[in-house]
Amino acid sequence: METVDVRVLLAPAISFACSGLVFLMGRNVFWRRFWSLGAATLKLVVVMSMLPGALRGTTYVWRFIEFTPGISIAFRADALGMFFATVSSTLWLVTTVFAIGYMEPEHAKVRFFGFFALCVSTTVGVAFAENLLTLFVFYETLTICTYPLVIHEETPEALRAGRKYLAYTLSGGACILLGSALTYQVAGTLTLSKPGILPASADPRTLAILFTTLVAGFGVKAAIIPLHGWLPSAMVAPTPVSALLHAVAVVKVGAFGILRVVYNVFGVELLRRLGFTVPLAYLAAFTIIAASVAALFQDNLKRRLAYSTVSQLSYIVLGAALLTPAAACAAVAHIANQAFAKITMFFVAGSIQRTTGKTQIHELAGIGHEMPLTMAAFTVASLSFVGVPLFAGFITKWYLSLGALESGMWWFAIVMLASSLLNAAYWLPIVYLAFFKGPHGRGTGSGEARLLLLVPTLLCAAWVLVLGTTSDVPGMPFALARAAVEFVFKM
Amino acid sequence: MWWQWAHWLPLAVLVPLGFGVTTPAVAGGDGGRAWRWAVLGSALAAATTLALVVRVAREGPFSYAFGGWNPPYGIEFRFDEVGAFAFVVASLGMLAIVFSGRYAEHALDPARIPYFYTLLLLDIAGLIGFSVTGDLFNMYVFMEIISLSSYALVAVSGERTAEMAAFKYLVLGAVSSLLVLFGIGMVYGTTGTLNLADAARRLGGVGSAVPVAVAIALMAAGFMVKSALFPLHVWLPDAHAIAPSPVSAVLSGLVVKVGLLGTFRLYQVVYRTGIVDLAALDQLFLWLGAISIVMGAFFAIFQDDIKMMLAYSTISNIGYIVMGFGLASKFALIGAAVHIFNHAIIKSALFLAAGAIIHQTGYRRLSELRGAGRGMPLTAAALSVGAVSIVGIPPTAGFLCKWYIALGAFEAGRAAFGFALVFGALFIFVYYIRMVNAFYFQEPVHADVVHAGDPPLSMLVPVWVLAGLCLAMGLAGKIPLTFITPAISRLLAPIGG
Amino acid sequence: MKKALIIALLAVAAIPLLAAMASMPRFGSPEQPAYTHVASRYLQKGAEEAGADNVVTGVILNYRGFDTNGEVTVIFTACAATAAVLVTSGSRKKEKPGEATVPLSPVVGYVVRLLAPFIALFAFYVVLFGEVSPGGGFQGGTIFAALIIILSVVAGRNVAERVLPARVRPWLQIAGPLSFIAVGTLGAVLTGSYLGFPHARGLLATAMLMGIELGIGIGGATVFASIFWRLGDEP
Amino acid sequence: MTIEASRLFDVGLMTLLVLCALAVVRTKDLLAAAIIFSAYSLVMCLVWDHRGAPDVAMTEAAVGAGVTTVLFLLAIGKTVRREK
Amino acid sequence: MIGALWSNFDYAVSVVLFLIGLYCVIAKNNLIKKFMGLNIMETSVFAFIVAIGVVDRGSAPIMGPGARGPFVNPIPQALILTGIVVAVSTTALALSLIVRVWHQCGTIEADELRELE
Repeated sequence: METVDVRVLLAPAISFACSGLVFLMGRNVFWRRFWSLGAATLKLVVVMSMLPGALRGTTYVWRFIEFTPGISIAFRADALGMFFATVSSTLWLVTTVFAIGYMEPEHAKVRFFGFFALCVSTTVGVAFAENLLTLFVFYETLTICTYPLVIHEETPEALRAGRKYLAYTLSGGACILLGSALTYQVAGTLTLSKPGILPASADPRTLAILFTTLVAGFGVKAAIIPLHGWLPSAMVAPTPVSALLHAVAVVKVGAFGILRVVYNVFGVELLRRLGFTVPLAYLAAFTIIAASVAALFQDNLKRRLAYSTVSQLSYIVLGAALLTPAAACAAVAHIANQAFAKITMFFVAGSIQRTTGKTQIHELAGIGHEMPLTMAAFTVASLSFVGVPLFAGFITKWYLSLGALESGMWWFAIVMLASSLLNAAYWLPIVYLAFFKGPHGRGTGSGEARLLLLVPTLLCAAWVLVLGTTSDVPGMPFALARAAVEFVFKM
Repeated sequence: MWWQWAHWLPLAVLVPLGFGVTTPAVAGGDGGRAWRWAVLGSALAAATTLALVVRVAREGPFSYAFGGWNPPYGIEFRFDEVGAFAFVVASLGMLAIVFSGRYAEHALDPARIPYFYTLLLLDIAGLIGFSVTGDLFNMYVFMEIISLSSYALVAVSGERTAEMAAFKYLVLGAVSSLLVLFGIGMVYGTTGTLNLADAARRLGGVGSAVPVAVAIALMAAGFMVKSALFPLHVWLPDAHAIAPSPVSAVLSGLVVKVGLLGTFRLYQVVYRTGIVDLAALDQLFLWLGAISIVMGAFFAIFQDDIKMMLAYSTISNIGYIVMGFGLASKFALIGAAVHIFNHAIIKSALFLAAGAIIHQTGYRRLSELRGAGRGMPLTAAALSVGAVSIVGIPPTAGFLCKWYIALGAFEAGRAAFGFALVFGALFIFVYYIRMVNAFYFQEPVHADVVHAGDPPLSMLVPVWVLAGLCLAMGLAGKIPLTFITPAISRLLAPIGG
Repeated sequence: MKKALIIALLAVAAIPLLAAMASMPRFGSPEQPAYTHVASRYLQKGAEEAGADNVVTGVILNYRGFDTNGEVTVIFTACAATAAVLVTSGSRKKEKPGEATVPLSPVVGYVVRLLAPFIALFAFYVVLFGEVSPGGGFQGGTIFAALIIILSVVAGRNVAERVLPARVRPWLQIAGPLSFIAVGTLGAVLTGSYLGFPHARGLLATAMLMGIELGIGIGGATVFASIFWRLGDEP
Repeated sequence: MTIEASRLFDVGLMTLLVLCALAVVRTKDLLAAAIIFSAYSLVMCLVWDHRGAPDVAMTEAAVGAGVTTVLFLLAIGKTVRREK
Repeated sequence: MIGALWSNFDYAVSVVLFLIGLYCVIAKNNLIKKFMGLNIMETSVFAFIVAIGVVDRGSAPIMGPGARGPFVNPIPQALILTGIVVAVSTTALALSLIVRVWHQCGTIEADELRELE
């Protein structure tokens, strides 16, 4: 059931307006915080208010403006989009709180919060995009809006990272543009409201080119190896930026795009017949393992997080590529599972950096005694990544393995297992280091992080547990993921 | 209705022409009075052309026969959708003239100021005439008005480099005009008419295709020099970079389009006659367009001078449009035609904003302009909007062209050129990002840049009107696209259809 | 080497051009399209319709009058362009004008002064009789400009400038475009289209044609003289 | 004059034109080149008059051979007489 | 083709003059000389267009008592009148620029100017 509802437009518009207000009035600390927090809350309320309807199966649509003849900038909140939008608007609120605490000693805060809001606006725009062109519009805008955040430090290193980031993502954008144009040529439409728009009669070679360009385009932001190069370097950005954008918004937009391509552009049936997703699945599996191995050798905490992100994102890609309902559930759900766990970790890294000034893993010995709550949150996230039952990550791994068996490619279940082991190998030592290795000499005596940093961290950690335990409770996000999957598999 | 009054069409040319020729006499050496007179003239011209655009949107193309002689016996003005470029010319010209008020006071010899406005207005009059005329030789006359005034405008600052650039521009411009005139002569010799529509009819029955083909080649070559397609671009960077900024805006945004519009008119004449196979020309346009995109971007990367960079980017953008012509599919032609309009807006915004920055700070190199984003936030923001737009980031005006030409490339089955176009645009981004970095993210070299402050309103308003248009024309892309479509459909309609 | 290369390139370019020339309609043929299409009407009815025995003048001023409107604009553009390039507020009137720029024998000066009125008369003749004989506004104007140029060489700038006083010169320079706009507008009022001439061969039509011719003549003469002086002012 | 004679006259004029043009290109002395250019214009004048275009011929005489040459002379006077 | 060229001799001469002019523009270094070349090109194109108007045994298209046809085509003549004016305008501006360049750089040789840049 489709309902025309302005709230779909409102959700991105609120953060857009917020960014404008921040640019105008942001020199004043109060107004900057007021608008950032107010808009984040308002937006969460708006998105949440659509949630019951979305769970009932209502799809909200709003046609904003006819962009070119026949193609509008239009918004449509289907189950998949709602899922992504809910995740990102929840995290925006949390991250804003964290950022207010974290950014206090930094420069150029107006610019930071302004572009921060703009990024969230575009992320929700991607989530609600009704057609491929709208999606592309917001995808590119997101690229541009994140640039000032990535190079926030304005050091030569940051500028270099920024250039690298732009080079990668804009090339990706170019691929998507070409892919969209070709899609329009082949299908005559760009809508994402159907489970597949490409005609089965099209020339398989054209379809192959199409699949490659689109997946490569989105794969840049989804950081599939070998397109991942920008992500570790972009970690020079301030931690809230890394947290929201590089673990949640930017990279998830890429993964979300791949889901859209697989489910809404090609459609499951067509892809099953064509078999394009098999190489993609192998590539994803390779990324999962290789990035985990790379993470093992990182001593900088944020870089280890970055490689972990690369690895985790490919869960989503793998889930999409397996083309079974269970795997699809895993892929969609992992958007949330990974987001909350990863943002917890980033918050922890940021808290530690702000409180103690430490950024390297070997410096963390005994930090658990200083900051027990923070490190507890870290532990929760680590266990989630390892895939311990009752933690969010388990849901993904379970369904993904199921999907692998369902599709008859059982070896991907082994990949899951190997990934769990590797995750354990690079996260648990940190936990061990923090809690069980006493500080050599005296502790820093820094104590727990301040509340503005601590509360968001704990909230996210708690949510990881909630996600991990409520997968069968109706009305929780996982139900939404199921709804999305049912739509694309026409169940 | 008010817009149906027949005389709007000649008035569109005569108003800027009349105001232009009278400017020195009216001003009597007073620059301020010349400015007010010119602003009035260009505003009236914009209003007049607006009436034409309204009429063509409601009723389709219409004509005006001078002296009451029906074509082919007299000169005909024919206003079609592509002719709506006249409106862009008049409005951008008005903004450039408004902008010039304070700029000229500062940058030009006071004795030259009235002549400066005269030439700007005549340039506008010529451009409007060129876009609406339906007669080959009349087209040449207007082309010469445009060329002469443009040459002089480049040199008006009196700097040594400016005069040398103007001379280089003049020689190449004069040669290209002659090529066009030669072609016009051959078309006249074979068809016996100078009227475009009549020539299109009669070309089908000419005895030998050879003169027609050579005429097309000559005219296309001449127009491509005027449009600075690589490798015929040598005159452009100097001329556009050294001219005063409002002139650069007019030259880069409007005057280079003369060649493209001319090519379009040529297409309108020969496309449907079938006497000459245009495949070779299309092929040439495709390749030269692609090379232009890449080479323009390539040279721009090495420029430190901000206006030089913008000038090279014009070459790239001309490449887009020519490539669109070369693809010759419906989407590509629509994209190319719309980009003629959009590039005018974007490039004017960029040049005017750059001009405002140079005017306020006195520096023109990126390395010296570091921190300009802090010193003059509004101007630098407008420049950034323009930069984002010209690179074709959606949803700005520059994106439409990229999207449509990409669609057209697939439509024509030339996917490789779609790739060239889109990745060429990335190349362009490389140098615009340098500009943005310098303005916002790098340590200032000169302290006065940071304290420069935004320019006076008469400069800031035109800049922001244009920057706003860069965004609006992208978001409301449907309007120009649907507006231009009938012209392209008529061009591509099957013979006899 | 470079020259040889250029010559070779031009020789290559010559081939298609010559081929095109060879397949043009035969030179001088009365059957060629250029002669049979539009021109035949001009030749048959031109003298009647356009109001001038000299069909070329008829074409210039009437059938294709708007081209000439553009042409006079081009002349003025050249004037404004040279002004924009050459004029400076500092160097104006720096050197004292008035003396002949070149030392001349008195005989030459005397002859020029003697001939001047006749040349002026001839110029006017060419302007006014362009309708029935070769010539017209522009040719006459050029002859008049030549007279002024000779005068300023022989008798000095101040003598020559007296013919075209500096005070009204900006208006004289635009006499061409202005007369066109005036007559064209009058035509629009009378016949409904710009540059339309009422009833061929009428007195009014003749007066309008004359007005344009005079405008072109005065404008052209002033512009050429101004350009000459400006170029001469350069050190 | 018969057509053949007239034709011969044409060919002669044309040859003269080409020779004049070549001379303009080859002459190093700019002043001389300007004068030859003036002669070229006058020959062109003759051609056009012979072709039944007295209006054009007259204009070319006044403008091409007259004003243009004067302007060339003036410019040469202001700058340099010899081409390097 | 040679025969056709011979009958279209006027046109062929125009092409030759055009190319001579073009050579002068490209190959000559002196700016004034370049412009003489350009003027040659201009007149050659004018000659071509005037030649289009010629008719065998035609006389000037001036009507009136005693005039006898055939008359030559008046249109090319009208066009070329405009063309000549355009040409002289361009020349005037070009020479002004040349004088200014000489004034500022002390040379009007293209290669020397290029070195000055």
